[in-house]
Amino acid sequence: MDAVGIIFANTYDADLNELTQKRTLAAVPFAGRYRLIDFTLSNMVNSGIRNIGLITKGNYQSLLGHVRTGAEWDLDRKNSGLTILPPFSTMAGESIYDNRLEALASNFSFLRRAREKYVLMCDSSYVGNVDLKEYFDFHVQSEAVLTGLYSDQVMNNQKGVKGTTAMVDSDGRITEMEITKESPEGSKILINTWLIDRERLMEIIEQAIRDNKRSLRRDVIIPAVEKQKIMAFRTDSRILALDNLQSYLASNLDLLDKDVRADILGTGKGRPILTKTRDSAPTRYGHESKTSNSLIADGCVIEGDVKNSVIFRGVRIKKGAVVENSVIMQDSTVGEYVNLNYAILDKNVIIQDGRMLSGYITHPFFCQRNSVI
Amino acid sequence: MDAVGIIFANTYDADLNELTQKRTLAAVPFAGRYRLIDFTLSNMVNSGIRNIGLITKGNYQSLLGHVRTGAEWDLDRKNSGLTILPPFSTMAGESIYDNRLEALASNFSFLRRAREKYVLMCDSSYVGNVDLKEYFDFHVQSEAVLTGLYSDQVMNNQKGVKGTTAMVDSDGRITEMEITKESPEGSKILINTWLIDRERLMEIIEQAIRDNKRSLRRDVIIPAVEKQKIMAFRTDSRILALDNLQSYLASNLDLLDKDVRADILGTGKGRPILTKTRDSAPTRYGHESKTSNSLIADGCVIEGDVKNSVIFRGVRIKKGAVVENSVIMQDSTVGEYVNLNYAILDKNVIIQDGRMLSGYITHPFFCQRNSVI
Amino acid sequence: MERMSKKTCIAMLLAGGQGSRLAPLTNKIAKPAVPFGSKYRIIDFSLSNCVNSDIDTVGVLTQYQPLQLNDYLARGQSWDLNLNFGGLHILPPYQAKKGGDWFKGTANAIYQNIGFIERYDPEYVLILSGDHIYKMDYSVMLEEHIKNNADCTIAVIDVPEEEASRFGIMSTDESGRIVEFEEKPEHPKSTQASMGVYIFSTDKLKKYLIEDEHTEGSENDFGKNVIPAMLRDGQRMFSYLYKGYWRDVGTLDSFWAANMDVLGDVPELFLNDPGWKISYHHSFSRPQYLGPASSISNSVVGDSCVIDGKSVDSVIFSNVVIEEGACVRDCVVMNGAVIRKGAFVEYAIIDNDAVIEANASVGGPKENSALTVIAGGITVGRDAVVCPGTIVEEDI
Amino acid sequence: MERMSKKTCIAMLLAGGQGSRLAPLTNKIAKPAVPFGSKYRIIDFSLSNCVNSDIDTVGVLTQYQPLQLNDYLARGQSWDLNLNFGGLHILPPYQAKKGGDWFKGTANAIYQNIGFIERYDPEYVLILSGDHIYKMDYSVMLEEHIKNNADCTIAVIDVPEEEASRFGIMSTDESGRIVEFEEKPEHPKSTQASMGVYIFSTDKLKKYLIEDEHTEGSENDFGKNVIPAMLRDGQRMFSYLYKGYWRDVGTLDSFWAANMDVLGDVPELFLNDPGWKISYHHSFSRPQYLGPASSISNSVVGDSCVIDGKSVDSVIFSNVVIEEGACVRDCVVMNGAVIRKGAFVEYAIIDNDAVIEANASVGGPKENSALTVIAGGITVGRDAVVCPGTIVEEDI
Repeated sequence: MDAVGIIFANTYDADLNELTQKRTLAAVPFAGRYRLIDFTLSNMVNSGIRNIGLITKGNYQSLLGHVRTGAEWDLDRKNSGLTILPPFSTMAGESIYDNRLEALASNFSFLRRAREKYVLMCDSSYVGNVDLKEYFDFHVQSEAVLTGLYSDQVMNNQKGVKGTTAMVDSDGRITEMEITKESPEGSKILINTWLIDRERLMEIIEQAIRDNKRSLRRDVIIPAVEKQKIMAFRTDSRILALDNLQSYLASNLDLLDKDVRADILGTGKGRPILTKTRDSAPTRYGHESKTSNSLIADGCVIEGDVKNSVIFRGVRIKKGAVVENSVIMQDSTVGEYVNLNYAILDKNVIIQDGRMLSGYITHPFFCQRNSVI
Repeated sequence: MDAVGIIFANTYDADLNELTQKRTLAAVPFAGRYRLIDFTLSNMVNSGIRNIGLITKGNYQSLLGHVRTGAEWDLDRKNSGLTILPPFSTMAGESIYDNRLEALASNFSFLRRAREKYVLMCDSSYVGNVDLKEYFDFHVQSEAVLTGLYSDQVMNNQKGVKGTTAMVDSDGRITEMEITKESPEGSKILINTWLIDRERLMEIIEQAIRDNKRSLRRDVIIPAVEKQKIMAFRTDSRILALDNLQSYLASNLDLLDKDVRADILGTGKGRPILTKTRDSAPTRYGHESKTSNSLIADGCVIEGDVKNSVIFRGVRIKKGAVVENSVIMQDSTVGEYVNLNYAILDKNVIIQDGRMLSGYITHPFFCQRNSVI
Repeated sequence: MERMSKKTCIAMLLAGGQGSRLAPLTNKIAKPAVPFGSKYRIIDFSLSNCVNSDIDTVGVLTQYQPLQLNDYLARGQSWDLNLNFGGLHILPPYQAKKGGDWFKGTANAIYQNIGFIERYDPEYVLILSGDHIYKMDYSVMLEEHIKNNADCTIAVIDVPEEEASRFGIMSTDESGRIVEFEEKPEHPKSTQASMGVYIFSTDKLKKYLIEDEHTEGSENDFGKNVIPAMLRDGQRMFSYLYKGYWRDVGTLDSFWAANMDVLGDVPELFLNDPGWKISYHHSFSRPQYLGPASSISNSVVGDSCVIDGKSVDSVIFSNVVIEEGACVRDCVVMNGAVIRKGAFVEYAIIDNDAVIEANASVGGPKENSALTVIAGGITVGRDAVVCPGTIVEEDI
Repeated sequence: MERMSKKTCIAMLLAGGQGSRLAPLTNKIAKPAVPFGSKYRIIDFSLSNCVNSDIDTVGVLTQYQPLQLNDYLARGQSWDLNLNFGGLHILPPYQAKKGGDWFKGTANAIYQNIGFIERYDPEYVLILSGDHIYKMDYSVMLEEHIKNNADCTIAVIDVPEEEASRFGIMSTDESGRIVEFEEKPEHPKSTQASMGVYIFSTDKLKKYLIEDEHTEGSENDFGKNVIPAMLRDGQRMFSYLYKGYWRDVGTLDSFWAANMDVLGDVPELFLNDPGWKISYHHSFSRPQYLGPASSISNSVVGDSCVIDGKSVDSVIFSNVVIEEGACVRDCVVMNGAVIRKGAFVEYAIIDNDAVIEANASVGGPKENSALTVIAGGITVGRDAVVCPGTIVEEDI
């Protein structure tokens, strides 16, 4: 696939403050052992992209620690492979960009040095296992200036969270597009993924800088919809939205459904979602553990009950504890006889013996990283 | 060697503006195929340090591109190895540090997570091939709070450039220390390398932040000299200073001396200076090339004359050209019948046919990266 | 090659054994590559021991069915052994100008690779066998070796008297110096049994390997030939008593038993030890999914498993499927095995990719049956019954 | 292993040959590992061709003196072939349950590694020999193979008529389909000579390898057995005419000549080609130093050399020392060789680490002498004279 990939590691839309205080959006943990970036990176690699730039802004230590050399995705190449594009690189100088256009301008030299004909730009705020080759072929054949991506199966997107919507005609051409908190009747939710000719993108960026434009969507794409051929491609894959905490919990728990799991984690599709490995021991279950409808990673010790939950690596659930409808992240400990319901524990949380913590599906109970309750 | 290494990639003293406009000091090319960081990294690795943090500030794309995963230094480990510490990490928040104390404070968590007992801190503004093990043993045996490093053979240091000097008694104890542009009679030039207990360093940083101190040398070390045991260790190795362009040229040309070259590049010492590899072809000489007393890297095509010069990778010197007393960096081209004397060409410079460019040993002629003359 | 001058100690890991007593598990793979403990392979323990003991140069001598083992070892990066100078190197048999030889015995295998040892010019060579499960700090043994100014140090464990005649048995004086060594003696004079872990001073190792190679009739074996020859010559040979966890997994029964050691509230073989990490090569996997009908008690379960049945006192490897209503008890269920609805499996080893069809019954209670083994890739048909103690190598 | 589903085409590189006609250069190393062109080894060309042709999975079959070759290939990272799925894999001979075999012929070597091929389930297999110097885009040949719906495509070069009887010669019809193949024919019917580069469709390759293995008396060789058998059966066999640079380096003379191709203002073998990079494994080195008395004309010079003498029309490898007053002319001076003060060396190959002492004289003018060769590690003593055409394998 003759395209260079650009991944924006930061969020410009989603409202996941709780999880992104100490990490960039792309580094948010998901589905027991992944980070959001894993889905975008794996989709790109699985469709044959071999040159990827990862645009970061701030708080990217945990992201760097996760992707490291890119070896897990076979991206630790001598040339190309994975390039981390931190702030302050070149053209735009000393400002820390707060939109995609500035971010691209700051990394103009990366685009210039790339040899691929096309550029695929992706956000990190959606999770899906998408065949990007189909999408790419559609773009090339349609001879569009830009092609976006949408799915009819976007799950858990929330009202009141900003997103891109578009009206798409029967040929796949976008006739109207807006940034809105409510999707208009009949509109499609675009997942902030765009294919464009690389030279064209470079011209657009240079022009936009000269014209003092700031937003790729608002100032560049939307005004172009009327005049130019902007297309949208429909993927058959499900897309899980992560608009806010409620949506984050729901999207995790949706993976307990066999079909969703097979779709997103790519069982048997030949499109594996790859992630950083860790030398975890196998998960050990005690004499009295009870388990039901749960996704459980490696390195855990489960001595209590786990039901309808997603458990990350290295979690310990002690005797008598009952965990339901919850997401427990890496290396957290749930003490004896604790009760958790609709809870999200970030990494390394310790819940002491006997506590009872319960949120509701629309209002999950959230515990910050490293906290002790 | 039970120490974690910290390398400051930026200069806080040297006056090498010409070479550091688009790159951090540590990424400045040297000696035909190296960058300054290679010497510090290799010294650390050769003495058994396996956990190194590289503190960067701005302009670090070319540094990242050079060290990449650290594989050339066997530092691409699953745990520890080489950690890039970009700005904005943790404690000190959003400011871009402009001194070592702030830089350390910003990367406090790296120090905290390290398991080694000692910390070795190095600057990138000196070049040498130093046995750090001897230095380490001296520090441990002397039970000093801090131990600095000096050499009696510091070459090419310039008057009028800021540096650290100290009076050292016969036991190696520092009795006076100052930051100065002129070395006092009998004083030693410290090369901004310090060994200290890791826990102790962490305490010092925390205290300094509370007391609003800003400079490690000025506000912490110098005031401690009177009260505490601050030692200095003398290495037998030569040290090449890179205080300014004149000093940079002289230090490059000093490598044409057999003894200096053997010392600095470590011939037969078992302390190789490692650097990034590049798939260059062997250097090819034309039918009429003339060469004398020069250091020449791989991938060059030499058809003219080269005398008393240092030629980097991929340089082309065309027929009839005469290059003397010069440093020609990577991928530059010297056209036919060009005359160069006391010139420094940065990377990718093109000198067109017939030009004559000449500086003097105290005032080298400098050509910026990518320029065409 | 001019690099770091030399290594203090390198390891040579003998991974060429066929492991025929472990058949059918070793039908297609070398014994060191046999999966163990849900996520590991047998060789992971020796390799991780090396790395945890600060030995960063390991030659792995292969000969039998090495394809899977080679792939598994890959570039050594799983154990942080992907170094430019040092690291993990696979040493297969080869042909030289004067022709080629398979490795004839343990000593001959090392002899043929003296060139590899010389490259790193180590003062000491650690010889390992790569088919035991143990967590040992070789650096402590090396310290002892150096302190004793020894020519050879042999690691030993204390075995029960009645088992001593199965091992190479050491008699030592009060300083730990070996005065006698007997290979599988009828009347053992001590209970100190060789673990097959040796440290040699390099010059002595080379001297005796070369001598052994020129000794007519030698089996070129460390235990049978080299060690006795050194003892005869009065070399300084010491024993090093190891007291930690150690299991020979040379037979199906001992393999099963060692796997069971990872179970329990305080497992005998503690795999989560942050101070002594066992590293392994990761193949692609997903989190495990436990269905609504699942019931798991005192078991470990590997990645990518989908379990909606019952597991009691068992070690479940990766990619295993246990359907609703199926039950495994006292079992080792290896990678990719499938246990269909209503099947019942007790006290058995189910090798990789075997399938137990619906309502089949395999094995019997541990208390009064022998171990049952279903070989890799075998299908046990619907409603079939496999009697306890059977080793099934064809579909039934 | 569940990963990317499969590979379209993988390469199998036969690197087991002893290369005895290249002795003494191949006394201690396999032919593909012989250094070439100052910074390379012979095998770099085939490997780089693979990578430049987008083939990212290469099995390298080794057998003869593989230690240096294995180290050189290391983890494949030098050619960007260190992949989790695919990449470079070394395939040595091995023992299986039923015993072990050395590779008997080229076809048998591939036969013994069918398991490796099956893992990647490729549609096509590219067979290479790893002992030629050439820059070839296999992807173009593969396109042809697919377009022709061929079972096998054989790369050929046009050779002078008088040399044709040294090669396997193809006769083709106007569509390029091979109608006849003769191994070293006395009266060649064409000048299309096989380069030993084959693309097979995988199913046909497996079929004919298995048949060949069961054919009594077969030498298990592609050229002698497999290709003729396929032709007899009327399989779709095509030739692919390659017109670029190609050199056989099977003899000392041809090895010398191919090295000389890197010289000149416009070298025949252009190594600086950014569009077809030849990658190689880097060992530690420094920039070269040219002394005040140095004089270098029409030569290439490798890293870490210290040259204060004269080099004319020569290829100097790495770590070479040429002292003041010494002169080499029309020479291939290999890694680590030392030419002392006043020595004069003409039309010769000086193998690795050989030393020519002061004032010695080696070889004679190219115009009227035969090639002289000094074997690796040999010392030619002070004032000694080595007559042209000698192959020196002992110190003199």
